[in-house]
Amino acid sequence: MEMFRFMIAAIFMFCGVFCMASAVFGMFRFRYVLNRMHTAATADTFGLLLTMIGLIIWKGFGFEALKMIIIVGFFWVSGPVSSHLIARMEVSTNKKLEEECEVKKYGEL
Amino acid sequence: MGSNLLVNYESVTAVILFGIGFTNLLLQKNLIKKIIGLNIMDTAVYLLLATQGYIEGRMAPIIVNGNTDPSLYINPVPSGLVLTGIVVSVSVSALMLALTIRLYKRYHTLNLDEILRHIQKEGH
Amino acid sequence: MGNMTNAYETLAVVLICCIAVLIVACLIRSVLGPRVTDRIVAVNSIGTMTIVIIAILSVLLEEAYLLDVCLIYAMISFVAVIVLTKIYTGVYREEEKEESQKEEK
Amino acid sequence: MENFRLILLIFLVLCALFVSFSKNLLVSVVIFMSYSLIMSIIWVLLESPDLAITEAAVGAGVTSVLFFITLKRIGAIGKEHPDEQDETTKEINSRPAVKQFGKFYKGAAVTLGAAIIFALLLMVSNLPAFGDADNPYNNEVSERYLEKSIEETGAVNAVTGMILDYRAFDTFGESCVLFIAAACVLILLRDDKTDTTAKAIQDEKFEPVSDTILQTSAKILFPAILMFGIYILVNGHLSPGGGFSGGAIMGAGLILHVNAFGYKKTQRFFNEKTYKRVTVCALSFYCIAKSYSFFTGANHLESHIPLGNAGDIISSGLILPLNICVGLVVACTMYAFYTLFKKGGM
Amino acid sequence: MDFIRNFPFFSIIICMFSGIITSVLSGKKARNLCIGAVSIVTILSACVLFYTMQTNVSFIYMMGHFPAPWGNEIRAGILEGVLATVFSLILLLSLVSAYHRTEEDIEATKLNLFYLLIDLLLSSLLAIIYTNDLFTAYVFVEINTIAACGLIMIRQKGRTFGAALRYMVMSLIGSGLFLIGLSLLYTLTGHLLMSPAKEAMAKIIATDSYHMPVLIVLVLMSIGLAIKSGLYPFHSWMPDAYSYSTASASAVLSGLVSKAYIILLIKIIYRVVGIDFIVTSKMMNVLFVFGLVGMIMGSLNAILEKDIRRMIAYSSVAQIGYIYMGIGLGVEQGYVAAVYHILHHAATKALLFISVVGLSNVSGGSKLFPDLRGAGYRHRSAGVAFAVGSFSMVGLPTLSGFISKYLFATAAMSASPKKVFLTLVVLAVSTILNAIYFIHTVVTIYTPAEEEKPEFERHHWREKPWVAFSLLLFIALNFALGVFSQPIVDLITRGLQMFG
Repeated sequence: MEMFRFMIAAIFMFCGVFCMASAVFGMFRFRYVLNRMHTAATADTFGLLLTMIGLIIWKGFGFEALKMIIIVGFFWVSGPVSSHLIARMEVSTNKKLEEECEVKKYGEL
Repeated sequence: MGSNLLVNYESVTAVILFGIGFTNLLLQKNLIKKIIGLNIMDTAVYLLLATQGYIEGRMAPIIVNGNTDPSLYINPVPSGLVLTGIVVSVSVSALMLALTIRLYKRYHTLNLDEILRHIQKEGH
Repeated sequence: MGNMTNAYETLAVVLICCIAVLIVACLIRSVLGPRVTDRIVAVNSIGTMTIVIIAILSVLLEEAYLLDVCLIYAMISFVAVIVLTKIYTGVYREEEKEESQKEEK
Repeated sequence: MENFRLILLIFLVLCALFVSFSKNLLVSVVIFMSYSLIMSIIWVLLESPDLAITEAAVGAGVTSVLFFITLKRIGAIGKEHPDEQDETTKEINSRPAVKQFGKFYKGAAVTLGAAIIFALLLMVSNLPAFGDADNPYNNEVSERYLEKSIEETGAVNAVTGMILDYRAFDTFGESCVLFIAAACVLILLRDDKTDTTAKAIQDEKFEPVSDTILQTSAKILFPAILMFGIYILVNGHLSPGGGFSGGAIMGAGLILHVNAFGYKKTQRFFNEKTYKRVTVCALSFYCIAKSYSFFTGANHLESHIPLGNAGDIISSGLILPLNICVGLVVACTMYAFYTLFKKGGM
Repeated sequence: MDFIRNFPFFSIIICMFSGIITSVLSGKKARNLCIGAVSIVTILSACVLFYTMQTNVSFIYMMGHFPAPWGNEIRAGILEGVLATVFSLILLLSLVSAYHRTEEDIEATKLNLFYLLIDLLLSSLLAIIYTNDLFTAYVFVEINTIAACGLIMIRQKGRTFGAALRYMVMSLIGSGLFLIGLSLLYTLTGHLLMSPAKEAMAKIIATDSYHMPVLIVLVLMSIGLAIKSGLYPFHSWMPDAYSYSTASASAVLSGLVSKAYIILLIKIIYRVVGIDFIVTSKMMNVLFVFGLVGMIMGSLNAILEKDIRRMIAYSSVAQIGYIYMGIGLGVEQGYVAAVYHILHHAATKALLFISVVGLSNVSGGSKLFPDLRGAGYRHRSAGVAFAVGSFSMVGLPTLSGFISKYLFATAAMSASPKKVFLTLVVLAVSTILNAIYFIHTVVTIYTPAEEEKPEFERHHWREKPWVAFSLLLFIALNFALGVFSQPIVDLITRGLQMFG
């Protein structure tokens, strides 16, 4: 039973770290800023969730698990908002945006 | 007693960071770089101080369920000192940043030598 | 139960070292990054990775109060991102206003 | 664990070198922020959670925000100009004498830095090894702080007990350092223009554009951050944290509120007058409480402050109210720093 | 435990409390509260002085319920009483004598912040004088540095920001070195309080186990404090810092602030390391040589200066050189002469800066020598005060300057032969250099100007009685230091014996 629980926790945590590694790899690999930002934001949030689930399995239920859920909850509210802010900043300040990705002006939607 | 240089990494890093921060504070012409050098110097000293307090295999100085045997916990004195020190270095860098803003508004440059030259030109 | 603890220990140490390497990679990204956005994104992901490292450490060292540090980091990187984006858009808008005034003259 | 510590330490030295050699100011500030993020992991590894929390809240959080605003006021963020020198400085720098003196100055400073590093390395090699127990400073001073901290100060967290009860005079000096730094920043950055029209125009300029996404999330997060700051503040003597870090978190919460909802809404509950009143009342209560306990201690009088039983929140005599006072002072000062740097007034 | 033992603690807390309250008061109320607090502190320190003179022992005051190595403590003896009384008296006089000038220089809304800085500066000075704990000394050294930086930049002009930033950079390097020395000292001895640290240090020196680290700690701490107090090679921030701020601020800065760090160095030498180890270590000779060079170079720079305030600032670089030369002698009388010179320099420098303000008021606000010609006649009390100050600096008998030069000479006699010759030669040369530039200025202000510039109005002392009265008090203080020098020197020697 103990070994089984260790295996599940290890799998979750490895997936979490793998997500983060893909985020960092994505940051170096993509050519355009918005793509880089996209990979970093999504993978981070997801990687955090998976690692936290692994830790909760490892630690078992208790106050630590509650705190970890709060951290994940906070991060899942604040992560997308900060990515939205960064993306809007990038769009409004990037003069050469057209050739990076086709942008529909507000009117043409 | 001679060389446990290779044993305590933290103290060696603290000393190297202190040297880097010190030369930054002295050598950099740009005011913002000077303030960052000052912060690096302060954190290096606090790292050195806190490393001395650490004892292998002991817990943080929070008394767990009433068991006050001192051989369980690390030395609380350095973390008390460093706690005070961190707030001192935050207030000092806030003051230096405010001075830099006022200097930039007056002389439009961040280079300390240029500022001092302008001051000499102004005379008494 | 004995071999379980050092199994967990090696798992945790391996994970932390990988994340530390990732942090160094993020630092290099933030140094190289051509645009300001790369720098902000790199610091944001360094913040998230610090949260993960401290969470793993807090479970490894059996100290529950370290999770408060992670929550503080989540808040701090959120506030820092807001301040930076507001500042950079403000600076950009002022530059545009200056250029438009110059064109009118 | 050994090599993990090594990776982090090498990362620190790397950060310090990158900062000193990077041309762009924003890059150096961003790297400095990650430097203090990693520093707080090292505090965790050195088993001192108090420092990790304070470094995270006060060191990484507020200092980086102040650096960003200074870069904006200095105009170093947008334009990619490393250090443009006006023509007189270029002409002066090109003169051989100045160039020669420049080299001499640079050489002297580098040798001085190298000498200090060498002397300290020599010093470090003679210090007791890392983490062994029989070093000179593991003596009866720290033993008593650990053994007697619960029965004498009532604080479960020995560090807070030491700060706010055994060595309380240092921490009182400490909050005076923050108070006097806030006074100096007030002198420098508060512009008291008498004519109200200019002030109104200026306030209008700084009012942040209302952004619904940020405001809705701030409605959820602002109370959460304040609640968490109060939790850290009130549990100062039970778990790591205490006045400084709790106050800094509440200050960060206020900064979030100003950025999301704008100055007009924040001025409804927090303006220059409340800042002055809160700081003065908190610091004078701190001063009176501490002088009472110093006076009774020195004259061996019995100070009738109950210590309460160790575990629960309302315990450990004066430490809880003192933590609350320090927290209020730190929160108001951090918010005042932000607004003074950004707008020159609350 | 008679009540008078609480007075040192009361004086520190009164200043801090009045500092906290002034942040909400208006300018005028803040000034009255500050002057009231400083006068109460002067009276309290005088009572402490008399009490310690009767009991002839330095008492320890526990801050809080816990004895020595655990809680903080203050230690007050005769020397601390003398220093506290003289410092608070000089602060009071320099505040009262130039308060109208302060109101002109500083904006009305920020006047109370000026008095806040003065209150906290005095409380940190007293805390550094009284404290018996190294880390408390570091925290109050930081308060002192920030308050001094605030005082330098209070006039909000371009020059003052540059001077304040330069001062901050140099003194933060100093306090960084002091802090790393302090933390290494804690690593070696395990104690932060000075008295238990001394026993631990004695054990270390006896077993000679950490010989190299003890020397490095001493070097770091003394270089840190030397940078902060403006010893010769690190003095570049001093002339700008002292000459651009308001009158009472520059008097307080040059007279008191740099002295606090020297007192802390003497305290570390006496209470942490012990004089006998100091004599063997070569470290004191380094300070001795820096002091000598400072005396010569400071006076030379002062001669070349055209602006009278920068000239006086450079002369205080030379006086700091005197004090470090006294400490560097490494002899008991050397410390007595150094402490006496601290008192003499604090009184005379404050007097000079205040009287220069009076002189420049009546000569169109300019501080250059040509405009000051004949200023002595236009502002009679400031002219007399400046003359007395310069003669005391030069070393005229019956004035305190002469006594301190005499004490230095006798102290040099009992030092090692090499030092005797060097000290006497350099003492003579620097006295001559002092004479050159001080007498020259006194002559210029008393030569009647050829054409009487119309706009220089004559100042009559009845307009501002307070200014004339406090200048008179300053002159009286200088004469008292000179005439009653023998009892003061005995007090200092008794104070230093119990200081260890």
